[in-house]
Amino acid sequence: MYSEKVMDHFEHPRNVGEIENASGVGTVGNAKCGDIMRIYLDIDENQIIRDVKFKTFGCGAAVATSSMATELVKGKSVQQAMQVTNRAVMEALDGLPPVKVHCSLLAEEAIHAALWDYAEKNGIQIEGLKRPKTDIHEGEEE
Amino acid sequence: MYSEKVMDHFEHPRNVGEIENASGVGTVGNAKCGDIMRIYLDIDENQIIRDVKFKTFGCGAAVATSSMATELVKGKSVQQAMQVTNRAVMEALDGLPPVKVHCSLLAEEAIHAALWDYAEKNGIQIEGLKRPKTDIHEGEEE
Amino acid sequence: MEEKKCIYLDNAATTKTAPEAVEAMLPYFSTWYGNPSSIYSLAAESKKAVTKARETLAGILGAEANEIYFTAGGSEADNWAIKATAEAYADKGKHIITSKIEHHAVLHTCDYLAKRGYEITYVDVDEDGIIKFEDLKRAIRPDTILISVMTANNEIGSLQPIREIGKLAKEHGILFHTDAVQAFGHIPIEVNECHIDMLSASGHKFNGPKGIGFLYIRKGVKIRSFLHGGAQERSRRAGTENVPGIVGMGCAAELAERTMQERAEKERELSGYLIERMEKEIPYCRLNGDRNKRLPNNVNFSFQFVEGESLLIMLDRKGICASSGSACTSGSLDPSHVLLAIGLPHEIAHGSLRLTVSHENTIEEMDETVDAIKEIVKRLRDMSPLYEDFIKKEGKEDVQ
Amino acid sequence: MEEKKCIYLDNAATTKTAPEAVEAMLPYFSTWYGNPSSIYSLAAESKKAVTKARETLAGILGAEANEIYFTAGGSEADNWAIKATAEAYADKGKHIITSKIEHHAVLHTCDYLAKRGYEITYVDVDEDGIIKFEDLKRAIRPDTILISVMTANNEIGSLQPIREIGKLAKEHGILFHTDAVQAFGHIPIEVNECHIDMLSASGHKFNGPKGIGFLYIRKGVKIRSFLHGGAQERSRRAGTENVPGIVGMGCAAELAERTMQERAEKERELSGYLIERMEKEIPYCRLNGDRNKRLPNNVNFSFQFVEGESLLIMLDRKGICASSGSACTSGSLDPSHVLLAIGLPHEIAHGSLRLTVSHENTIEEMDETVDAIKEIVKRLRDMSPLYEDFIKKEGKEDVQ
Ligand SMILES: Cc1ncc(COP(=O)(O)O)c(C=O)c1O
Ligand SMILES: Cc1ncc(COP(=O)(O)O)c(C=O)c1O
Repeated sequence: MYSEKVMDHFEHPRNVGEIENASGVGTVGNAKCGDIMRIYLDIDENQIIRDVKFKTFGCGAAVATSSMATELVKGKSVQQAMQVTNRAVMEALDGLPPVKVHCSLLAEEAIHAALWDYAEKNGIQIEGLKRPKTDIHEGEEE
Repeated sequence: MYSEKVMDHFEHPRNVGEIENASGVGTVGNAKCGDIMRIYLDIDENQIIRDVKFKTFGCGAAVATSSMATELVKGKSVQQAMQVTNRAVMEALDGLPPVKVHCSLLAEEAIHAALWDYAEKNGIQIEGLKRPKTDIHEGEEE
Repeated sequence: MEEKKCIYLDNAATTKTAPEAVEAMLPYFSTWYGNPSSIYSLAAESKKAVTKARETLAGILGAEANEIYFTAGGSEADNWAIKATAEAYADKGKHIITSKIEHHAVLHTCDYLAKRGYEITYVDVDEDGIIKFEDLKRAIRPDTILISVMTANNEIGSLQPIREIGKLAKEHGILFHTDAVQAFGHIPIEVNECHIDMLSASGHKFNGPKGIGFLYIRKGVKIRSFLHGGAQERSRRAGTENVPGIVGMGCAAELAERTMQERAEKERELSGYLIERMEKEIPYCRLNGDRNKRLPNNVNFSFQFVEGESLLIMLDRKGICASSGSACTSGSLDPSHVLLAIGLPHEIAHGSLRLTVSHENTIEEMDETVDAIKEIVKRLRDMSPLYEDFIKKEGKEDVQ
Repeated sequence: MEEKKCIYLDNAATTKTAPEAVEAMLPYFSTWYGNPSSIYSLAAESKKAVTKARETLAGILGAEANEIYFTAGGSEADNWAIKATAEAYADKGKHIITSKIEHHAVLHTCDYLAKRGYEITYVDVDEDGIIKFEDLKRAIRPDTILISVMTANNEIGSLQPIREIGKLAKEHGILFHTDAVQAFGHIPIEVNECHIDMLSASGHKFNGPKGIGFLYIRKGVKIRSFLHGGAQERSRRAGTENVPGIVGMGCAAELAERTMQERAEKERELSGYLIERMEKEIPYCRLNGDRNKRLPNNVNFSFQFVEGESLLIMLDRKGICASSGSACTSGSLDPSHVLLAIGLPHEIAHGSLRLTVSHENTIEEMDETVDAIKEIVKRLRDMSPLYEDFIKKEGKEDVQ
């Protein structure tokens, strides 16, 4: 069902954990749908992501996309992190089953939510960043 | 599907053939339904069935019931022959599959038809004998 | 019962499951028995096997794998195709066209719909059992939603002009379903060339196991589920997959495809030999079905003055397995609707015999069969009042 | 794929076909392959085998052989029972009662009917997953034609009061159908004692093959055909009989019946041990389903703060095959309708695990399984934001 990359990131997730006094924290998803992701960012004064951690409640794909997303933004600038799309996460994982594509969207949203928190706390604006939905599944119901 | 008795009478039918100048001949059934039986009777002056022959176009059960019916009436008086019911034929054959019960009725009718012919030719009446239907399936259609 | 020698000539009723197919099935009973819907690795094996079979079947038809839906056999495929189409397209119309010589799985399904407000046109066939194409054309109406005509008839083997029918249906924007239960695995079929929208097949008719078949449904055809429940078969046909059955059918299909040409040649040789000897040596008999446009393995004769069941039983006593019309209708008193449709009178239809050979038969078996039939037909005629009348009336000599 | 050691704990999804059943099937593929509808001796063997299986199944239920109708599985049996009854009794009424925890084969069939003018009442269950009998009683109306309540639930194993339901239905002159797919072969069922009019079962749930099942229909029940065509199954279910499947299911049923008591005892021992250790050793977990009125082989737990699929995949990596809700619903994003019906909040329902043992499992395997679950649950909680919040909010210590 899952690619080897997904299985690897699921079984050995990178960057699991919390960051105390993080520069930004974002939580997206909801338990009703079975996926919640939280991302902690530690960003230095040059807007470089020094460290990143995540916690995820969800399926294998949710864990793997969180793990991959953190890898993709770690050490990058805030602007570079903004370029990490769900597509990039999926590609880095060698693809996801169609029913699991929403997990990669969630990972993108989680990064954005954490960046938003960082921007708000520091009173800055990040180009292209929109206020995150508190629940990314909002407005998606039929 | 068939009892051993039926198979025996089907494979080795007794009394197959014709009787020239028979005392009575009866033909029943129709080709449309796939069964035709013809019975020839040779009846002596004491109303004893001296000989009997049959020809049948039909399934295994039709052949076997014809054969058994001829055996049951052979050597009997006309009155005794009147007692040979389809039930008696079936019992003598150790039964028939439900879809084949009509064959035993046909055999009874064939005997009756031959007796009727005999009675007509000789201007006598046989107790309990009714004019045979020319086609026993007449009036049976839904 | 002891395994005794028998000459099996009823391959249209069912075939021997190929030992290769049985072999292929075996691991999926007690080793890789996982439910393909489960997510653990054990189940991945059965899922993979199902996918492989689906691809094999699709490949043979020139279709996509996701256009193949597994069913419990040909009857379910026919019921599904017709009932679900009728329902899905009811707002377009309620008229369905089929032929008079379809299998009961199609005819009785159409009868069922006829009682529920649908109108069915049963198109005639000619004396060779081939649909009257002009009649079919004329039957088309603006509210016609489906044409269902079989690829090959199960009793007399006649091949229907499905390519022309498919073209016609397409031109009129009407769906085309074909019951290819007798044809799949025996003659080449290409769903795109023939514009087939739905096609039914059944494993046990081409040396696969019984109880498994499939319905091909062209992408884009709006069709409802027939069995509701789990999400199997892309939510269109519920029920835990019959993994061993699917694997067995896939293996048999692959085998059938690979050996089709040589099998057909062998079958044509055998059936041709049967036809030739019977026509030459048995008087008052008639070959039913088209002499050329027929399944390679099919031989169907009517013998005047003789009833079919008697013939069958006597053949069985000689170890020869044959059939008189469709296997499904045995037990019924009516003669086959197919033989009546090609214009045989009832009594002749009652005296019909179907022999369907396989490539495993031999010429020696054919000789044995013809000799047996000759002897039995003579014996039955000798006790037939119809034959007696015929000889007397015609003043003919007994030519038997 | 190599055959590797695995602890199979998903016997509610499907079971290993018993080697005895496979053995029994084998001759019917390539030796006695005749079509049971044919009249020659070769076919008599397959007919006999089908009859024997029918008698075995009937005997187990206390039914008559001619009340057993073979189908392609549990889903077809459920679809047939409900759709055909709905049609046959439509003039009496169009109201059907079922429960909220039926299998999708029943629920989706009811949904289908609901869209076609039938009214369906879905009766609630209590927190143990047992139907609220008083609610069921109150749901009965003059136009109620059918009550369909399963014998045992496939996810949480809860046994329904079918004896009482049967009595109630009979008193009101309403037909009673029960989906016994999970129960048949596992617990005793007697159709007369329980006033069951129709009962569905599926071979692969009791160590028979996949792709074969049956519907028991009490004599006198007016029911229509579902698959139209040939005259098989007393003209009620068309299609060439799946002879090997029928034989395999018959053999498995006989085996299941004969060993039922000892198997159930062994299963109860194993499942009881699992439940005991898990409840004792894993915090924030909950046993779903009734503690006593449950299938002997069923264990269903919810683990707070943990998502089911992750748990399953990690168990699979350790060679343990389990399930999270019904096998059929995996792939879906919604948590199981059964777990929601017993009142679990969504996030808890998402964290459920079903372990269904067989008598072939061992206590050592149970230990290995609990150890694995403990470790995995801890790992998943450590990366769960829900658990993080819970610990922080409650000011609790991590008790894992
Ligand atoms: C309670 C119940 N009913 C019906 C079914 C459907 O049976 P099958 O998959 O054999 O069609 C299942 C199993 O999937 C089941 O557990
Ligand atoms: C032309 C045709 N259609 C449909 C069927 C039904 O197939 P099955 O018996 O496998 O359901 C048969 C065979 O019986 C057939 O010959």
